[in-house]
Amino acid sequence: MIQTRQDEHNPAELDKPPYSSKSYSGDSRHLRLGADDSDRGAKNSVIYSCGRYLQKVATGLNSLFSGMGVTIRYFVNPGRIITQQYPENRESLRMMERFRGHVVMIHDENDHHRCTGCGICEKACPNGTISVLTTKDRAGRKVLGRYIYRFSQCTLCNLCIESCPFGAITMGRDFELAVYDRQLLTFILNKTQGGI
Amino acid sequence: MNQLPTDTNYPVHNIVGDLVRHHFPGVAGYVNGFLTLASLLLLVALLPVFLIWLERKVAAHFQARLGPMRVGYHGLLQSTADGLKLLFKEVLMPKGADRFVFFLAPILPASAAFLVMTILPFDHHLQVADPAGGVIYVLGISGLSTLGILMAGWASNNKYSLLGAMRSGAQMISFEISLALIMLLIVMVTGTSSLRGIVLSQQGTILDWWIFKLPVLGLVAFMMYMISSTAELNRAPFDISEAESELTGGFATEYSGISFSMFFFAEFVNMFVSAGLAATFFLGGFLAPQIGIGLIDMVLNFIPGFVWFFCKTVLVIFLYMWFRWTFPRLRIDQLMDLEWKMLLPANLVLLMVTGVFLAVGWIL
Amino acid sequence: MELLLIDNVPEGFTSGLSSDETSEEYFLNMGPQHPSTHGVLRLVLKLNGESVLEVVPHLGYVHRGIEKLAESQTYLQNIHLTDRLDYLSSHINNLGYCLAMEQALDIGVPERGEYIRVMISELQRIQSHLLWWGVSGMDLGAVSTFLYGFKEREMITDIFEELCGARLTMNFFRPGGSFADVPDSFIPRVKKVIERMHVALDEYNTLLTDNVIFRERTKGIGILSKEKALSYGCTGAVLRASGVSYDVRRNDPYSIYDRFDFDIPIGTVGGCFDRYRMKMEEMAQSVRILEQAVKDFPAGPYRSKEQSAYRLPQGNYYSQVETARGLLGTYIIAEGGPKPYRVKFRSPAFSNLSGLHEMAVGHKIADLVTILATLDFVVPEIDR
Amino acid sequence: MGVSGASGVTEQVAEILDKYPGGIRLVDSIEYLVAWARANSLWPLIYGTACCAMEMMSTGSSRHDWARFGVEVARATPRQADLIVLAGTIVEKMGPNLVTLYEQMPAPKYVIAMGSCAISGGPFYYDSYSVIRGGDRLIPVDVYVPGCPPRPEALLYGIMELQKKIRKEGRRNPWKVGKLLDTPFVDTHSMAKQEWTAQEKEKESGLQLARERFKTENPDYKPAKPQRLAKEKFAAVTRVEVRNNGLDNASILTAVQKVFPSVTLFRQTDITPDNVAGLGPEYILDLEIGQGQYTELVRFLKEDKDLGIDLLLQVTAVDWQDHFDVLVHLLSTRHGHKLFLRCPVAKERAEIHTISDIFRGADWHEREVFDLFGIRFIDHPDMRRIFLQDDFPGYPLRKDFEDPERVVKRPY
Repeated sequence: MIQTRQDEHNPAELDKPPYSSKSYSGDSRHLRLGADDSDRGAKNSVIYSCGRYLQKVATGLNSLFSGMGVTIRYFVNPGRIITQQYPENRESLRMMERFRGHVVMIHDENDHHRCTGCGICEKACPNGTISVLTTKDRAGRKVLGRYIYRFSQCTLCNLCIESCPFGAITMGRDFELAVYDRQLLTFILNKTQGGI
Repeated sequence: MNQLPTDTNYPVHNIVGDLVRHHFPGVAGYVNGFLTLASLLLLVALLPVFLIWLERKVAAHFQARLGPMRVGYHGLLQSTADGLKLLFKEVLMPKGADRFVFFLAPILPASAAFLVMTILPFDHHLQVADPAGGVIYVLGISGLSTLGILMAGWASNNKYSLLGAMRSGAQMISFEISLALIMLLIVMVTGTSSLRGIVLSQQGTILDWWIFKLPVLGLVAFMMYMISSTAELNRAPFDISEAESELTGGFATEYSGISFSMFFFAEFVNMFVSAGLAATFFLGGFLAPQIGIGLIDMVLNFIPGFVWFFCKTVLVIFLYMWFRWTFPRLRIDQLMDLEWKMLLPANLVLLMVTGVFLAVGWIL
Repeated sequence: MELLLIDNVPEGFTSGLSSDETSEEYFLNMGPQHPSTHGVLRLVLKLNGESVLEVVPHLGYVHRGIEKLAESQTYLQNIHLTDRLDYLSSHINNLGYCLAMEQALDIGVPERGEYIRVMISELQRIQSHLLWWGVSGMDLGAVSTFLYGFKEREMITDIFEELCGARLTMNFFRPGGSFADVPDSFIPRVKKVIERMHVALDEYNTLLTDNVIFRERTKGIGILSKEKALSYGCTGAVLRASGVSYDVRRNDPYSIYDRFDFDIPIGTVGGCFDRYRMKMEEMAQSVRILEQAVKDFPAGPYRSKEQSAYRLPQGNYYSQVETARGLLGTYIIAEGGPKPYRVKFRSPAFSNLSGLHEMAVGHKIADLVTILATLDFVVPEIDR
Repeated sequence: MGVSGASGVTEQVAEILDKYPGGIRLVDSIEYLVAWARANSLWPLIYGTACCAMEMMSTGSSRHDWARFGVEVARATPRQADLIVLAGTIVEKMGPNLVTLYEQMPAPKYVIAMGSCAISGGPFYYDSYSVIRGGDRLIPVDVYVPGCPPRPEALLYGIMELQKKIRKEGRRNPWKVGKLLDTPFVDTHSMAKQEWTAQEKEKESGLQLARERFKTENPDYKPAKPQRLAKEKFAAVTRVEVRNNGLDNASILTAVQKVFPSVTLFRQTDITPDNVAGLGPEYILDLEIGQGQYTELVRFLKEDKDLGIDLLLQVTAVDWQDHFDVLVHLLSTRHGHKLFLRCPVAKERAEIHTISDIFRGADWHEREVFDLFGIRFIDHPDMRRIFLQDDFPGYPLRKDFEDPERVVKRPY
C-alpha cells in the first residue's frame, strides 16, 4: 500500500486561477511567483520529446556549471576569505562599544564606586542574578556591603544598567570568561566594602 | 593508428628491484614482494592523511574560510591528530549487533581499495602487477567495498544504518554498470584490458589522450565516468548512503573509534583509486602532457612519470571535491532515474557511436 | 487491508504495522537530536521502505514554560523573554510585545523610532532568512550554502551588536521606541548590507535556486493546498506559497509599514519550491524597504517619554507582527498591577508545523527533510 | 573495555615498557602524543536546543571558523563525537535523551556547557516548571562558557581552555567520568541575603559603641549626596491609533447576533452594535458564548461567506480562579479583521467540545490547552499532552499550580 503523491504533476493544481485579492482592503500590489513547471502540455511526438530531453539535459548541466563557477570564484580568490583568526588576533580584537559581556562596577583610581546600595538593579533583574547586600557605615547610613553578581545565570539583558540611577554599573567588554568550575562564575563586583 | 605499443618489459622492474635481484638472486622474489607490499601499505596509510587534510583545506577555501590552521603548518598535522585520536578511542558495539560481521565490515572497503591499488600503473616500472584482464579485476574487486557497507548496515542493528546500506547497495549496483560500460569503451578503442597497456596506448601528445583522441566522445565519456565514479564513491551529490542530514551517519552510524576510521580512510583511498583510474583511462596515466614542441616536451619528459600520475590524480580528486562542495544531494529515486534513464542509454549510444567511429577510422 | 494492532504502537499512531508479510513497514524515530530537525523536534515515522506513511511530531523537548514565567515577571522584564521564543527574529518579537504594551498604555513612538523599528525588523528578517537559506541548503546536502549564508548574516549581526551589544538576544525595543539610539555608523553599515545583498542574492540564485538538482528535489514536494494551509492556520511564507496573500505588514500594518513600497510574493502550488522562492523574494523585498528607509531616515528623538514602571490597565491587548516565520500574536491579559495576568504568544511555527503530516505523507524520507527545511521553524518558538 | 576506554590500553603498554631502560620516557612521549591528538581533534556532536546553537553555528561559519582548531568535523551520530557542546536550555523531557547521547559517546568524551541556560538554567532559573538548572546535573561538564549566548570568540576560548585541560591528561591524571552536581536546587538569591543578614546582625552588636563615638566626635557629619546620572529626557508622543482592517465590529456583531441572540461581549454590559462602534477601531470584538452553542458559533463564523473568517490564530485558555475561559482567536485573511471568542468552562468539570473538526489547526492548540490547563476536549482525535511528559503532575498554567520540587518562586 505504498501511497505516492499524484498531485505533483497534476495540471489542475497548476492551472488554478490565481487567488482573488479584490476584496481585501489594502493595496493589492503583490508579486506572483508561480511554479514554473514547464512540462505542461508536452507533445507526444518522439522528436519533440527527444528535443525536450536534450534541452533539459543541457540546461541542467548549464545550471550545474554556473553553480560550480560561483564556488570556484571563492576558491581562487583568497581576498574573499573573511576568517578572523581569533587567538592570533587578540591584540587587535576589540568588542563593540555597547557590547554586553558581563556586568562590572565602575571604580575610580582610588577604587571608589558610585553604588549606594539602593537595590534598584536587583529588582530590575529578571532572574535573581544580582544580590545587593547592604551594611551600615559608622554614621549609621546604609551603604553597599557586597555586590554579588551571578554570571552563571545572567542573561545580559541590560535592564540593571538601564535602571541604575547613579551609573554605578556598566557592561564589561571581556569575553574570555570560560572556567572549569561554575562556582567561579559568582563575582563580587565592589572592590571596597563600605562601612566598617 | 590504433596499434599496441611494443614496450613489453614484463615483469615490471625498477632500480630497487634490480639491485635486490643482483645481490640476493635466491630470495629476490620474496624480498621484492615484501618491499612492494610494504611501500604500498605505506602509501595506503599516508594517502588518506594527506587527502583528508586536502579535502578540508579545499572545502574551507571554497567556503571563504581557512580550514585547519593550528596544528602544524597550515594544519598539516590535523588529520594525523584525528587518526591518532581515533586509534586511542573507545570502540563501542551496539547491543544486538552481530559481533563478527560488525567488526569485519570496516576492513572490506579498505582492503578493496588496497587491492585495486596493486594494479595501478604509477610509472613505467612502478606497478605491482599488470594482469591482462586488469579492467575486469578492477570491476570485480570494487564490489567488495559495497559488500563492506552492506555488512556494516546489516550488522549494526540500527534502522538508519540499514537504510543507508540498502541505499548504498542499490546505488552501487546501478552505477557499476555505467562504470563498466565506460571502461568497456576504453577497452574497445585500445584493444587491451591491461591498465599499463591502456596508458601506453595514449603515447604522444596531449591530443593522444583518450579524453581528446575520441573527438567529443572522449569528453562525454570522461564526464560520464566522473558522474558514475562519484556515485560509486558515495560522495556528494550522491552521498545518499551517508546523508548526514537524513540518516545521521548512514551505514557508519554505530561505528566509533578505529572501526569508524577504517571507513573514513577507505573512502579517501577509494577516491584516490578512482581518480587514478580516471587518469589512467582518459588522461594518459603516467605519461607527460607533451604538446608537440620539442624543447618543452623534453623538459616535461624529464619529470618522472609518477609525479605526472599524482598530479593528474590530484586534479581529478579536486574535481570530486569541487562537486561535493557545490551541489545538493540527489534523492534515491532521482539517482536511479539518472542511472537507468539517462546514463545507461547514453552509455549504450556512446558505445554504438564509438563503434562506428572505430569502423570508419575517425579516431584522431 | 487488514491491519494488525500490535501492543507497542508508538504514541500518537492510530494503527500498528500492516500484517501483510510482504509489507516492508516499520517505525523510525527521528530526533530529538537529529541534524535536520533544527533543534530538538522529534518525529516518529511509519515508513514503507523509504516512503513515509505517517508522521507524528513530538514537541516539548525545549518547553520552558515562558508563558508561566511571564506571569511572574514585570512587563519590562518580559521583553527579554520574547527574545528567547524565536531567537532568529528576536527584534521583531520584542516589537510585537512592545506594540501590545503601547496599545494598552497609549504610548506613541516618534518618527525616528519608527524608522529604527522598521529597519531593524527588516534587517532581522534578512538575517533570519539568510540563516534559513544556508541551513536548508545544508539539509539538501549542499554544505557550502551554509557558510555562504552566514557570511552576509555576520554583517547584519555586527550591526545589531553595535546597536545594542548583543548578537542574538537583543532586548532592544521598549514601549515608545528603543533603549538607545542608533550609532553613527548605522546607516553606512546598512548601506553596505544593501549593496552586498544585491550581489549575494544573485550569487545564491545561481548556486542553489537555479541548480537542477535542487529544483528536482523541491518541485512538487510537500504540497499544501490553499484550503488546507488556511485550515491549519499556517502563516508567513507557508501560507503565501499556497496562494493566499496575507502579510501582516501589508494587510494589518503596524509601525509605519504602510509608508513603504514593497511587494508580497505569493505562490501558486504551495510546494517546497514555492516556499523557498517566497523566502528568497522576501529578502529582496526587505532590501527594497531598507533602501527606502535609509533614504528618508529622519533626525529627532528616538523614543518617547520613559516610564519608571509599566502598569497596564485591566483589559486584553493583542498585537500581531510579521516575523521571519509568519504571524506572531502577542496576547496580554492585564488585571492591573506590575505583572501581567496571562501572556500568550501565538507562534507561527507551531501552526505551520501542524500541517506536516499533510505535506509529508507519500513522499520519501529525503523529501521530509526538504519539507522540514522549507517550513523554517525554530523549535523553541513552537515549544515556548 | 568499559568507560575508561582507551586509557586502559595505554596503561597496559606502560606496564610493559616501564621495565626497560628509557621505557618511561617512551611512555611519556606516547602519552604526550595521545593527549596532543585528543586536544587537537575534538569532533563535536551536532546538538543544540536553543539560541546558543545559533552562536555555535556562527562559530562554525566562515567568519570565526572553528575548523582552524580542527573542530569542524561535526558528527550527527554520538558514536563518533568527542565533544558535546550543551548549547541551549535543557528541559526535563530532554534530560534522559541527553544522558543517552552522552552515554553513547565513546570515551574519552568532553562536555562544554555553553551559555547561562546550560550552566544554571539562566533566564529560567526561577519559576520554571520544566527547566533543568544546569547541564551538570545530568552529565559532567568540563568547561563552562558563560554568556547569553556567548560570542563565538567566547566559545573558541572555551574550546581552547578544554584543549589546555586535555593536554594535561596522562597516566597520573587519566580521563575519567566527572562528578555530577547533586545538590538540590537552591534559591541562591535568598540564601545570600539570609547569610548576609545574619552576619550583619552579629556585626551590628559590636558596632554600637563605635557608632556612638563617631556621632559624638563628628556631630555635623553630613554624608555626600550621591550624584544622580543625568538621563536624557524625552517628550511624550501621541499615539497614532492602528486601524482594525476589514469589516467593522458593529456589522460583525449584528451578523452574529442575528443567528446567535444569546451571544454577549466580554466585560461589556451594553452589547448593542452602536455601543460597540463607539469603542473605537482598535477594539477587537470579544464574543462570549455558552458551551451549548460554542461549536455551532465557530462553525457559523467559518462558513459564513460575508464574514470571511478563514484562519484560526489560536485556541488558548485563561484561568480566572473560579472558572476557565477557552479563547478562540480568528482572523480573516481576505478582509483583515480579527474576532475573539470565549467560552467559559467550569473548573470542576473542565470539558468542552473540540473544534478541530472545523479548523484542523485547532488540533495542536487544544492539545496545548489540555497539557497546560487540563481542559479536556471532547471528541478530539488525539488527546495527549503535547509539551510535557506524560507523568508530569498537574497543569502548570493553572493559577493554583504548585510544585515545590520543581519550581522555586522568585524571591522578590
